[in-house]
Amino acid sequence: MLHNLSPHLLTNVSTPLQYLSANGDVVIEGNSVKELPEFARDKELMVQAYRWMSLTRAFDQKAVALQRTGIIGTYPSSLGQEAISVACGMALERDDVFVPYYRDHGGYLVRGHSMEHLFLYWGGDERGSAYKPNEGSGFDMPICVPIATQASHAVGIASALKIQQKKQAVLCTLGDGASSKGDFLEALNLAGSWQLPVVFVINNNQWAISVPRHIQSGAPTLAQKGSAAGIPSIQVDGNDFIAMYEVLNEALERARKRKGPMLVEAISYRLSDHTTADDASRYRPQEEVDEAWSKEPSKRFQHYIHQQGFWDEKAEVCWQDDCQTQLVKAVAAYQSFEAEQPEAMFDHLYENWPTCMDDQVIACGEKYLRNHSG
Amino acid sequence: MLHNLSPHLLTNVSTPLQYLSANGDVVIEGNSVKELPEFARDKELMVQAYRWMSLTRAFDQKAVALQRTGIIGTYPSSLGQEAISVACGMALERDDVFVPYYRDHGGYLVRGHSMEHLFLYWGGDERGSAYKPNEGSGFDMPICVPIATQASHAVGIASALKIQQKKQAVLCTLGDGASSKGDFLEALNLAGSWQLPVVFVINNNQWAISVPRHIQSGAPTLAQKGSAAGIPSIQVDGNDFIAMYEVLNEALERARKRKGPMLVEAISYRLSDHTTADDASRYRPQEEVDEAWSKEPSKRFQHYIHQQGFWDEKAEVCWQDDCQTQLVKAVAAYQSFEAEQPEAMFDHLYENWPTCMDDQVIACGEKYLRNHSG
Amino acid sequence: MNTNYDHQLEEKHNICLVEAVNLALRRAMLDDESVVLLGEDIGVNGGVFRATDGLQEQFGISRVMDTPLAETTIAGTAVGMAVAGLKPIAEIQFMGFIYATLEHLFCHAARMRNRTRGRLTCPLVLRAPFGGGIHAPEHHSESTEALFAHIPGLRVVIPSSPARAYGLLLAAINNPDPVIFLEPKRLYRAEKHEVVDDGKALPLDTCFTLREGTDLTLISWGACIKECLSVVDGFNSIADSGLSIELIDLATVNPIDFATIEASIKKTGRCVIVHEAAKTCGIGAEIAAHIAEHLMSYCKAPVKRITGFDTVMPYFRNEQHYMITELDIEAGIKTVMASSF
Amino acid sequence: MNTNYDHQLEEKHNICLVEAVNLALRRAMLDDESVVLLGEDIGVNGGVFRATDGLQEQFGISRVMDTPLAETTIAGTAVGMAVAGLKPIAEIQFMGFIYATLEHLFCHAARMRNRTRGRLTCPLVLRAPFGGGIHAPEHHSESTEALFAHIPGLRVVIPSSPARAYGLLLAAINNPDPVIFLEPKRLYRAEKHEVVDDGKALPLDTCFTLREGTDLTLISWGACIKECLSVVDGFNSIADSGLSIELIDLATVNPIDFATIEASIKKTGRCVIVHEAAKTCGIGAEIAAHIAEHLMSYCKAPVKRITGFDTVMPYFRNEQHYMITELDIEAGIKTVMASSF
Ligand SMILES: Cc1ncc(C[n+]2csc(CCOP(=O)(O)OP(=O)(O)O)c2C)c(N)n1
Ligand SMILES: Cc1ncc(C[n+]2csc(CCOP(=O)(O)OP(=O)(O)O)c2C)c(N)n1
Ligand SMILES: [Mg+2]
Ligand SMILES: [Mg+2]
Repeated sequence: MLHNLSPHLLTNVSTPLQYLSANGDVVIEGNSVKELPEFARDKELMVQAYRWMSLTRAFDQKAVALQRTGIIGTYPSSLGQEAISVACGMALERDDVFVPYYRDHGGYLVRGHSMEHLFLYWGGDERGSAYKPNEGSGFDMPICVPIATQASHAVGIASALKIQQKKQAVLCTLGDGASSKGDFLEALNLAGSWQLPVVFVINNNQWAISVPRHIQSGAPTLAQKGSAAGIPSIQVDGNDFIAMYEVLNEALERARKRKGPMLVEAISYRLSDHTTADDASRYRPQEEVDEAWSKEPSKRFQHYIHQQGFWDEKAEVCWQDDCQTQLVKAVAAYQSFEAEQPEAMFDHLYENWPTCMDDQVIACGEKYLRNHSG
Repeated sequence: MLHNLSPHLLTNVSTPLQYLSANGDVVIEGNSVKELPEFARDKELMVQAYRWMSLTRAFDQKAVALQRTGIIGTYPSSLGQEAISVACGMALERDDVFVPYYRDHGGYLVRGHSMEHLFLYWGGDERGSAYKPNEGSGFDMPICVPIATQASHAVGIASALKIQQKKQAVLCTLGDGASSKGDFLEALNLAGSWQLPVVFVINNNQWAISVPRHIQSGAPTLAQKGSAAGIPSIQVDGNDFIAMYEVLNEALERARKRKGPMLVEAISYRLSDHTTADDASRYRPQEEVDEAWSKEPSKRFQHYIHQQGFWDEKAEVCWQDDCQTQLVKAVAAYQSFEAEQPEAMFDHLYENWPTCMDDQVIACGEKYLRNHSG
Repeated sequence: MNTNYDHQLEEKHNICLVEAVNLALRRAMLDDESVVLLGEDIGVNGGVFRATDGLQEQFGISRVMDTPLAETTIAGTAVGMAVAGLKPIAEIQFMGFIYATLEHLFCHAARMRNRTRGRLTCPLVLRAPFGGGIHAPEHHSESTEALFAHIPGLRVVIPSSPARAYGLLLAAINNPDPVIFLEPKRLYRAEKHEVVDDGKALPLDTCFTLREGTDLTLISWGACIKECLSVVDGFNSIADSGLSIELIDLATVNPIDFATIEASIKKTGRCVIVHEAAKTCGIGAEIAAHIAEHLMSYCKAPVKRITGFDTVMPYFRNEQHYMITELDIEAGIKTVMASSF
Repeated sequence: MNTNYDHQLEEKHNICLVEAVNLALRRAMLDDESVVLLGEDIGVNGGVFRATDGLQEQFGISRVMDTPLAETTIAGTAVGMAVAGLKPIAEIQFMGFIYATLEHLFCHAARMRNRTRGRLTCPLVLRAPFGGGIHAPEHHSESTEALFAHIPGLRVVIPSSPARAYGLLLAAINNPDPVIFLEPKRLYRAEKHEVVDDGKALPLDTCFTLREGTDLTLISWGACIKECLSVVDGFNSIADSGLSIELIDLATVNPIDFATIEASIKKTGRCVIVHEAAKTCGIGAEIAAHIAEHLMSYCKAPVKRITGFDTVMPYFRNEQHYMITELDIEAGIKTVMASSF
């Protein structure tokens, strides 16, 4: 049970909800070890969570390597924020709707989006977003490049679900930078006014490219932005999978039960450059990054499952191998996609084709011939 | 002294700051009469305030009458919200900058904008905004029609003042409806982040045309929106001139001393239709309006100054006469403005005239002749 | 809930343009429960122009939704609703307040199908009253349809009569892709025409040839059609004017039905285009450019655009000096008739 | 603070376009302390393209301000600053994120002078990199300059070389009215040219005739000037091409310097317009329309537009099929040369 669900209490929470300390030990509260949620004793679930987190990390490493060799384009690593996105993916039910942002590789993977389609997307191919997720509702949203605009879509989808009297919830993620944009603030306000079944998760990784958290807002917490819209809001240690998973489960369950929206501010840190096109050493000190490494989610969680006896060295080696195998296969699958025909740019613009554009399709074909003959 | 200036306390204020009860008696706190701010004993100031409020009301009545007879266009009355706007005008110093919204006739009048220019504006003539206020800073902003966009201008002006190391403050008003628009929310956030010398005043008159306050936001108070931007925020009885004036003075003084921004939610009620083009009986019950009449600011304040011995029936009659005289003069002055020449639409588009537009000016002249000969 | 409503179905109505909009909305909501409305003041108040009058009463607050004052969210929410299987019809109170919606319309509504290679679609309609001539305050008179026409993936549709308002709005709602539906508010209550409430949509992407003629092709859309019709009927009916003018209502201003325009200009050899919007990069520019590229050898005289000036619409006291009159159109037609290469 | 900086004044620099932008910004900030910069990542990071590199270090955080991630506010704040006597230069990181600024640019920046009959003015510059061809993600390749060109009160300026970037940016900053300054990011680091840091502005509202010729007028702007130059120099230098082409860089894409264009077309009788933006209602439409109205009797052949398709720019794997190449321009010129009425 989430203890502090009144909006009033939630925004006055002075420390983010946390179960695992930085090294992976369960935190001490008062004189004793803090009581864990029940699911934290579920070996299968915990192992699954760890696998998704480390697969996400392996995927990130591979993607960065592919970018360096020109096989895909600019890529935003999620290094150090895997717990947030994986918890999102795992807390969602099949029919819920995921409205992620571009750093949510983990969530996409958990939702059943294939790695080759993710590579396709980052390789500059629209078909990367054409793939129907294995277990998704069928309308998980594609990556949304204009920051924070997905928040409006999330409230729209949530409103549709409510009108259609469906029982699903919507989960929308965004960054700390995105929390300054009017789209998000207006969407929060609408979610509060219309009491929509939507959960917002801010991945507060402390940076928006080179802009630090303190320039984004004078507010002590970003969670407060939810309270100002009449939405229960909570700060959570985003590097603690157990805390994230607990809160997201509750928040989504509330939403599914039509008890209204929630906002979760997940405190984390962007260990990588913003994207492969960025050089973070220009604007932030290495010490800050080093310090953040000591709190990263994956090692912490690995320690926990080791301690619980859910995992060991051997399992780790096997799984890392497995990840690499999956990745090699996915890269091969990605590379086997031939580029679309030039005329594909017209194929999905309109369902009902305006015949006045026939000329342009012909011109496109001629252009191809002109530029590719000889 | 404002007692509750910590952001934390301010947003938890459960009742708006108030000195005068609905009938104009000083409110009782505990067993005794609430202690008034010193200025409330200043006869001249209090009489001045009352005069501005009742002049504003007389102006409103005249403007509505002028609209009904086709002498000006659509007009938004400020009936019942005079205390807010007059307090704004009076709390501002000469060099401060006023960034009002369209219902701020009172503030404009106090700032020295002439009535004939206000009529000009509402009569559909750009020169209504060309007038340099008598006592203003020279860049009081004109009426801003796209809701809430003036909030961004206010932070821009505040930022300029800070950069220029000037000591003025900026005061920006808006409606409860406007508080939902991204422009305002983003501007608040910037004001908090950059610690700008700006005070925002929400005239929460409970309605945005036909949309009631509870649809605007699920938040219990609109003041909370300030807290979510790290800005001290307070709810005030907007029909109580004394409370409004106290808070605005403090807020502006803080801003001038570069102690950062503030947000004031002024609780009031729109006693009139939204504008002369609206019919509020379509969407709100007469009982609600009747009930609101019992709390209106002008009668309440009149009662107070009567009680204090600052004002009497005779003064009232004189002043009402005076208002009418001023208004008759202003209407005459307004009506003596001949319309601008047709080509005036090009005169202020660019300082450096693009000669390629010469043709259009010529065409405009020809068009006039064509349409106005015979 | 108006229980008598069903009896009126398929009846003829003698109504004005805004009532035709209302009728089409009502019809669409009756026929398809996925149609929902959202916007400012569209509920109890029925819209500031009464376009949604009575619809919340009839269909309930879950299908006719007043929003907070937030245009960005109105558009963005409509995108989300459309993706999730509804057919949202969003109202922007005046076109002058549409700019906050553009990011969502340009970046998302126009692209969702293409971005996902058809996996997700965005069948929304965004309605807004537009144009001047009603003595309104600043920002209540804009005609910036060309902004939308420049963005691939959006359809922009403008009716010019009650019947076309009814039929084109139904077509917009049926259309599986986003449609910007701009309503000439100067015509909202200008005239009553007969409209049959038969639920039949008119075709999109098609001009309407309102008058046939052989000497000159006059192209316009929206409120200006009123003056064009009157001028054309004047010329065509006066035997000794010696002039026969073809009047084309563009109706879908993007994508443009150039086939109809080409056929007409090949016949007449002369073309005048009328629009209230500013001249530079307006829709008139696209039509004239198309003629310059493809039809000049059929032309007997230069093309002429009669448009708004490249200036801010004056406040209402002087807006008459901006608005296009019958005399302006007449004069333009005479100039083109008198000129040749 | 680079104390050596003063010694470099008036020196010649061999720099690329983005460095010229940086040089102009630095020069303007040195010469006028009311010039301030605001935007995302423009401070310590120096902008994602390094256009503002070193400026925060040199001029301090009160003149080079990182903003929260909020484009609407970047524009609106710039409006307020400009009204209050500063000369704000706002950066929008990519043109694809400019749409949230439009309400402020269209409703306020473009109108403040007119609205107040000259009492208040709005001398802001809004800079944004634009255009495709750099293998960037979605929304990082847009060319929607025509949207701004349609709005009276805005100037839209686009440089196509380091020297013009320097001189036109200074002109934009000096200009007492708002200027949208769009930087062709494909040219940011394409070539280094000599730029003299003399603080001299180039004129606005003026085309630059980059090559003189007698047979055909080629009009373009921004990044496409690169391919145009190469094609024109090819034709003009090959004796047996028999062709002499005049190349005009539009530079200020609104208001358009039609005087220069008219003179050229009266001389050559043929015109090709090249732009990367979508065709419909692009700037090319305005130029072609102007020709259709005023210059057809001087034309020996139809006008031709070589433009982007009316489609979303494909993601980068296929963006080549959208981008205009030298071969496309060559072919277009040959077609127009071969045709006549
Ligand atoms: C509207 C908009 N403005 C600017 C950008 C460019 N941009 C891409 S990511 C980014 C920073 C986002 O920071 P944050 O929201 O904190 O997410 P993070 O990348 O840190 O996960 C910016 C400015 C954009 N994509 N969209
Ligand atoms: C951006 C924008 N959207 C819509 C409108 C139309 N409109 C004018 S006033 C108004 C209601 C404003 O309500 P509120 O902010 O509460 O101020 P009030 O009129 O109640 O004083 C609306 C929707 C507008 N002017 N600007
Ligand atoms: Mg971040
Ligand atoms: Mg209100």
